[in-house]
Amino acid sequence: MTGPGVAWYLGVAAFLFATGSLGVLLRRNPLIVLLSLEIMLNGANLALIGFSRNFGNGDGQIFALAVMAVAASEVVVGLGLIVALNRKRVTLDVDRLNRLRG
Amino acid sequence: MTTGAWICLVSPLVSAILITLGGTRLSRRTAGYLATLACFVSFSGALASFVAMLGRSGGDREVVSTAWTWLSAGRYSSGFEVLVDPLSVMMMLIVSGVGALIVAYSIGYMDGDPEERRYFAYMSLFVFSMLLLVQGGNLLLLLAGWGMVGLSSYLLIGFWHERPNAIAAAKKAFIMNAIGDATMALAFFLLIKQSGGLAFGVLNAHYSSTTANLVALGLLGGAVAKSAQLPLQTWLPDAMEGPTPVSALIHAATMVTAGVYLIVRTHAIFEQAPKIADLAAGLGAGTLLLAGLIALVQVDIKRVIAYSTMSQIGYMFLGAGLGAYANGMFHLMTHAFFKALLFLAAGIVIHALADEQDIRKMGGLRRLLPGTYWASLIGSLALVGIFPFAGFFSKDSILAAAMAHGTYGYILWVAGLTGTFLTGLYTFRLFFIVFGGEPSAFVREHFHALKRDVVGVSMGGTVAVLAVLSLFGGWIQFSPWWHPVDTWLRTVAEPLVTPKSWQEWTSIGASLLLGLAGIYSAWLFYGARRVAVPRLDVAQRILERKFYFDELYDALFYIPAVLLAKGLYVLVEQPLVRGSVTELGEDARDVGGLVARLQTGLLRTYVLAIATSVAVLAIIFVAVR
Amino acid sequence: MIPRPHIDWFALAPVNSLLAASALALLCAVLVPRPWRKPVAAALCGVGYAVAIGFVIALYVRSGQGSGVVADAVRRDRLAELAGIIIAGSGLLATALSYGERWREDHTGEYYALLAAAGGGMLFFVSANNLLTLFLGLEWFSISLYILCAVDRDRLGGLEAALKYLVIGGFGSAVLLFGSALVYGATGVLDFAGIASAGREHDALLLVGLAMIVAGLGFKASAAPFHMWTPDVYEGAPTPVTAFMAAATKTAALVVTLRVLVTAFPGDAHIWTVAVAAIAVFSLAVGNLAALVQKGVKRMLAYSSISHAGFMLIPISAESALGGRALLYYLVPYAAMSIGAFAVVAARERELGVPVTIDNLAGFGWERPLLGISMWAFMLGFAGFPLTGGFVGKFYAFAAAYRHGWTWLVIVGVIATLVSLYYYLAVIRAMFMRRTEELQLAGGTVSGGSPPRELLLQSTVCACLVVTVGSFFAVQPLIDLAKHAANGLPF
Amino acid sequence: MLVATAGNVLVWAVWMVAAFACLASAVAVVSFSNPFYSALALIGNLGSLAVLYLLLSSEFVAAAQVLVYAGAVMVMFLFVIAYIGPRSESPWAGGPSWQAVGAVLAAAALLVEIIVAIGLKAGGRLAHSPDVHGSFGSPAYIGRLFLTDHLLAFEITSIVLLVAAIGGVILGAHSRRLPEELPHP
Amino acid sequence: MTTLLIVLPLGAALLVWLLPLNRISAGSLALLAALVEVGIWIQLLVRYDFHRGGLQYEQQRSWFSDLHVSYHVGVYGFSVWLIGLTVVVMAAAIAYAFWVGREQTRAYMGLMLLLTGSIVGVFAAQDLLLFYAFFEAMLIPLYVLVGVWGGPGRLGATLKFVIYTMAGSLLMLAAIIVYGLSQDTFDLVDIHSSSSNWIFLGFVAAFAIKAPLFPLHGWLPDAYRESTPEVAAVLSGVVSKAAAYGFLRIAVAKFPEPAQHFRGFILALAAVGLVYGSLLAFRAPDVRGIVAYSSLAQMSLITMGVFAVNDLGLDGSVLQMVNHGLVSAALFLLAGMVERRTLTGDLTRIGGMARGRPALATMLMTTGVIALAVPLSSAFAGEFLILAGVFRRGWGWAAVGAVASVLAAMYVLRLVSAVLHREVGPAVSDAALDLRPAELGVVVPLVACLLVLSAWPAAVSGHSFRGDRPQADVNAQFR
Repeated sequence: MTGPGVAWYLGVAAFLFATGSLGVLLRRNPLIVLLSLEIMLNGANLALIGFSRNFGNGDGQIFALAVMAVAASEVVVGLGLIVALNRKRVTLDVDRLNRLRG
Repeated sequence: MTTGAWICLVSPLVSAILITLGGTRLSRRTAGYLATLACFVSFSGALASFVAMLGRSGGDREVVSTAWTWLSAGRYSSGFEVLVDPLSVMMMLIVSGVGALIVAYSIGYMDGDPEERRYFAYMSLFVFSMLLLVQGGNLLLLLAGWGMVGLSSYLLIGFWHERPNAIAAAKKAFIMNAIGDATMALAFFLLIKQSGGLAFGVLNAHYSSTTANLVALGLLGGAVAKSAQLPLQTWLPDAMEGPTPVSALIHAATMVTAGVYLIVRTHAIFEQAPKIADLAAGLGAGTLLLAGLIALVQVDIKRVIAYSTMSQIGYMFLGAGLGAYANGMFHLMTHAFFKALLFLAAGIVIHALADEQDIRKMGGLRRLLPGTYWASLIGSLALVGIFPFAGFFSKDSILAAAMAHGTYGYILWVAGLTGTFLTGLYTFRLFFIVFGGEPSAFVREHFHALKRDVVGVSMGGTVAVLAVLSLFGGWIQFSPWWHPVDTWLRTVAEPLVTPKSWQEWTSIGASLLLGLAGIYSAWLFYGARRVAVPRLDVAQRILERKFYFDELYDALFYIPAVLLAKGLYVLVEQPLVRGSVTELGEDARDVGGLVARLQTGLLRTYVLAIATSVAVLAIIFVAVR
Repeated sequence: MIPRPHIDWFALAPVNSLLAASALALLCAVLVPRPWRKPVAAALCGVGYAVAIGFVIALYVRSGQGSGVVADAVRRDRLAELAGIIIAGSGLLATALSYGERWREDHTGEYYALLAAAGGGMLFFVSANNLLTLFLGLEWFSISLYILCAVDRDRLGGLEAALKYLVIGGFGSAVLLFGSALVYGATGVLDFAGIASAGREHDALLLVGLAMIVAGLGFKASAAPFHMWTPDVYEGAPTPVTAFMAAATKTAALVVTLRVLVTAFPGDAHIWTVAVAAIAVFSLAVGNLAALVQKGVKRMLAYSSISHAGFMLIPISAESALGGRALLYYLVPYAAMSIGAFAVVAARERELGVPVTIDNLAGFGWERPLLGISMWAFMLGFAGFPLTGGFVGKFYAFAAAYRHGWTWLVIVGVIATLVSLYYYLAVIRAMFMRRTEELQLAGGTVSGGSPPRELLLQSTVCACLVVTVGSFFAVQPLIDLAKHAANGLPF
Repeated sequence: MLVATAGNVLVWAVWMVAAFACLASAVAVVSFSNPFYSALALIGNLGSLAVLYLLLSSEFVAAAQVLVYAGAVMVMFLFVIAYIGPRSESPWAGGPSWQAVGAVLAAAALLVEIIVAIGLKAGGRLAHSPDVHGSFGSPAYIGRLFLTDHLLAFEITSIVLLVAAIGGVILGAHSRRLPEELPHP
Repeated sequence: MTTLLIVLPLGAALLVWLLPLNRISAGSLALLAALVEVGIWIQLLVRYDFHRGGLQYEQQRSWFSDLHVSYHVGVYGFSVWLIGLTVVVMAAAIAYAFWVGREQTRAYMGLMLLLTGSIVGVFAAQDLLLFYAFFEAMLIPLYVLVGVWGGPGRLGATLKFVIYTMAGSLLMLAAIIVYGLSQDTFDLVDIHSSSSNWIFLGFVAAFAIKAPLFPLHGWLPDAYRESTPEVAAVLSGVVSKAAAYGFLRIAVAKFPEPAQHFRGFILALAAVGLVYGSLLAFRAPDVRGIVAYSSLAQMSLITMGVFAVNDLGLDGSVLQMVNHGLVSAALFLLAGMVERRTLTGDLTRIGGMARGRPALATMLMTTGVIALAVPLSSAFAGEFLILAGVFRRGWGWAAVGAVASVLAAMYVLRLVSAVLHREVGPAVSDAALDLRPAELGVVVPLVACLLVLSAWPAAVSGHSFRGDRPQADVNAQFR
């Protein structure tokens, strides 16, 4: 069964990536920023898997799996940071994090 | 022969060094004796080489002895060497002899001055420099001596350095001389370029007329600066700020006459550049008139004598310029005698009147200072050139030489004669005012006689010796009949003009007449006071302002220089040179501020920067692939 | 039965030793009683690094020609090992430097564990041989660093820096990842050699991927315009961590950039050389100009590290063996100077208890001559004065640029150096030419009269000083090392 | 033949749905004002992605996607959100205006470039994918790869997770302030 | 032996820094080292074979081979003289610093020794990169010496000084890289002459700033005013000579065509600088200002001599380098001594110091008259040769030089009489004594050297390059 060519999947992947980056660029809530990062990574994953399907070799899938793990770890650390910040009664707004500047 | 010359050269230097190093360990008097001794040693050295030279003849009389290579570069080199030939020996005798006398005189004159040692060190240094000038075995050493005498004259003029005038005068003298040195140096550069060296020999080589003219012009520049001729004459009168013996030695007897020596020494070049030679003669004539006129109105006893010096040197230039080298040199010698005499006599007067120099306050010293009176009388007569005094023999021969030089010569001759009249007038104006009449109030108040101690002996004795010299010194040559000086110098510089005997006699007669006329009119005006001095205010003022030469030079050179310096500082140095870099630094910092302001601290901005640049990078990559 | 790939344990020994150290340190965070925890953990970390150095050196000696390890996942060659030496050395020094840091006592075990882990990650990173290991290594040490920035949770600055670093780093690695995906898509393989052979000229997909990878690596090397996280993170992070980042991270990133670009994308050299040169120029401009106006010393040093990223990208852009030598040589004194400079800053910081600014360095040079003279040497080294390796490094970098035919790049570098003088000398001026009386503290007072004489810190500084100055005199041996390392790459 | 076309249509349909859901949920994640909803949207996004993975015949990844992400990560997210308490913010507000503009432009540029690059490529190999043997993407296949070619990657992945775990410990733990400690710089 | 000359001061510097010495012992150790250095130099002078000329006491060891850079040192005839100038002046400077007793003596002395070593290195280096290294190394101690021990305006002065100098020398670095790589060696002896104008200008820029030449002297007045007297002495006496040496050794010798091509331009700059410096010296309000600007003028003169590119000019400029080095060092030290007594350098507030201070008067007068190049002084000899040489390139240059010599007379006399003569100035109290024996011990050697040179300038001018060689071929000198 054939179905749509890989190019279509890649289109979706690109769209995901763009959307994710848009989120990182625009949102001020660090949680949502993290979520957007996840979307970007997933876009990359989709691309990898699409290509791996295209070439019929598994490297892409392995890569994708590794990326999932990495994404998970990033999330862990990110959430940890958010929690720590929250403990310090910092409003969760990345625009408020501008003590370091200049 | 050369050993004598070396002794003659070195001994004053030695005494200078000894006195400097000795410092306070030497008593003042000792310093004086040391300097005098050194000068006499040097004179005896000169005598020795003179005697040795008498034993030789013709070409053997010219010997160069090199001590070591003083300066060398590539193929160019100049040794530290002395040239011993009739001319230099003659100068050595004059310089060391007169120098020795005057130093001896200084023992008395400077007695009691707190800085006597410095004085004698300077004097010895000067004698050394002057001897280096006349003995220097090549043009470079001549220039060296040339500058050194300038230096020591600066030091001596400014000896009393608390007096602003003295310092100013010293600077003026030095800088005027520096100008002369510069022109000479330029001439030497040209010589080096043309001939590769600076030995005296290169002067005899043949040069293109332009080269010859330029070189001669440069040398003439040095000569007029040193000898206070037009147009660089203004420093000499001011130089009288120095102690009187200094004026006698440097600014009458020796240094100022160096210009004449230079012309005679380098006559080969001047003969290749006749126009410049005539110019020299013309300048001489001009100076002798100008100086004579100014001397008429001066009231400072030393300045009057200074102007007379200028005019006498004018005669020498006239002679040397026309090619009557021997006559010029002869006048140089006699002039050394009687001018030194006049100055030293004047020194005694000043010394006796508590350092007063204004002749208007003097008068009637005849009875108070009889010896000095006679000495000055001899000196004055010699100066005017009255038979049988020294000046008579030398000056008239110069005039005769002028006569023998064609129409241009005649003009100069007339100028010279006029000069004679003026000489008689101003000399005896001075003489009558100072010695004639009754003692003035000032004199009666301040006069104190010379004691018969070392001081008196040193001063009186030297004056006496000089008086004798001025009386008989001229007899060694009477150009119509016997002329040993000519023959002596012939090997060095062949005279260009040989006046016929009628020219000799006419000029003798004329100058005698005019000289006496001058004296007589002086007697009318100032001696017997029969005729009132005619009052011509304008002329008076012009003469008192010395024809406004000082003002002219200030306006031409000094003020512009100062303004230029200030202007450069304000317009170039401050804003452009010093300001520029700091401004650049400021600008850089401002840009840095902008860049730093981009660092907003906003996380999203940072991400945006990355995203944008990734996009741009990718676009470019795809575009240029 | 699955055929296990042959595993070259020797090649993995450095990484493993650090991992072991990390694990042990982690254990002692729970097993060792509190008073002993700090020394033991620190010692473990240090030992781990020392052992790693030993192994890396041995590896350098033993790997005459490069070889793939564990199914070519990573590469064992002298490039990796030389970079490993620098990184492990910096790690050791950073450990020594951390010991005196005065933050709360809990989590010291974890801190040293992470420090060791980060080092291991970098060692792995520099030997990565395909896009997957590259990405994993990157994330490995990045995540460790994120946490290290925030290890002192009571400093808001640290947390802020960590979050910024995390988000921006996440974005960067996402970009890198997508780039790798595209490259994979263009070639169908992950390992560099394969990419080089399979990649065809002028392939749009490949080029977009390349652009994204360059961006991702440039981000780690903190080269403009991917640099903006650097000042904030360097300022916010604890000083020892900053020192480690400045020295080791930059080394790793630059070496990997060199490896990737040269081994994987030789076909498109005509494009990426220009791009790298442009990035270098941009970094030089931004870093130097922004550094001019900085008051805080750590921030100033951050900008200076940006400009040095520029300096060290110049030889990469030359794409030649000489360039490789230049980069690898330059990294040695650079790492030493960075750690040393931050060490001095740390000393002053601990003495005053407030962030160090140019102003409150006043008179420091006379109070602590050793640190003063060392700081002097480091600053001169940054500025590229003789008697320091910085001079020779710059010289080599410019030489490479000239050999590549880019005299204009040399001129730019020279001008940048001139500008940089201003702020480097400002530090010396403050330390030696201002009197201590002029010292005014930005909100804070000197805590405790005489400064703590820390043996470890001082010996760290001394070591850095020795390397900085020594690398000027002992150029030949270092260059030989670098030459052998660079010859492993297919220029 | 007919079956084939039918299957083809079916695949197309499924793909359409999945892709649309995926895109929509992504936009939702980015645009919801409440992080809680965004998180939920992300779960949907992950699910639809898993479907796409299946269509790309990589079952194992799809499974992992569901388990790891939807299972573990998102739970953690929701937990933290709940812990902090969901705050709303006006989604697009704040920051300088050029920030927003720049953001949109940059994102659009990236999208366009990638699409263009792929499109250029699409003429060639990407058009129709080759058939692959049935075991492609099966757990066994993945496992074999993990144990042979990508053994090291596998290990490293675990290490990364370990490091992250440490981070979680350090950052998440309650801060126990000890009395004897000095005030902090 | 050359290496010893370079290393000894460096080693001594380390010793002074590391040993825990008190002020006295540190100072005396440094002074001892400096004197030993002088002794070694005398050995070198005695052993150097001036008839053979050329490069002697050569030592070469590879530094890094892939770019053919090596540690290569050796001395030519003129380097011998310049090194001698360095060691003598540095010894005097160190002695003076010791006597004045600068605080942080150890640091100060160490830096002075470091400076000595690097300057000697500059004059001895026969490898472009080594030359550059020493050239820069000079700057490090100077920066601190001026910046730490200098006057109130020291910070600005040092910054300006360093920025100016580095701007030039970084251009030189670029030039060196291009030159050396294009010829594939950095060895100054082996490297062939190049005809590239740009490289030439790169070098010239560095030297023109260091010298300094006319529009690039912005750093000079501040640096010379703000630094301590002995450092100012070293700056103007020795450090500036490094630039002239560079002109001679590199710019002229290695770039014959460009040197010819730009000769007019550089001569013009030098001529302007000569007059400009003299004029500004004439209006400068303080002692150091006069000396500073005069040294601007003198360096321009020396540059003229170098770019005359004939044996007169070259020998003259070497001679003049030595002269001016000694003269300005002595003058700055004397200025320092005067300022110690009057606490000001303002010419309007001092004066009449000659009365009762014979030693001071003698020293200042002697140095002064040598400074204004009164004939028979060594300075005169140098100036004469330089101008004679440049006269061959056009009489105009020499004419300018002659004018400048008159101006020199004007400003030097102004200086001398403003300090020594006229009525006593308000800042001069009777408590201001004559020079102490120690001070004499510092100055007299310098003046003595000058007098010896005045007696025999050919010692330098005749023993700098191999004798009678073809006019134009400078380059052959450096084989």
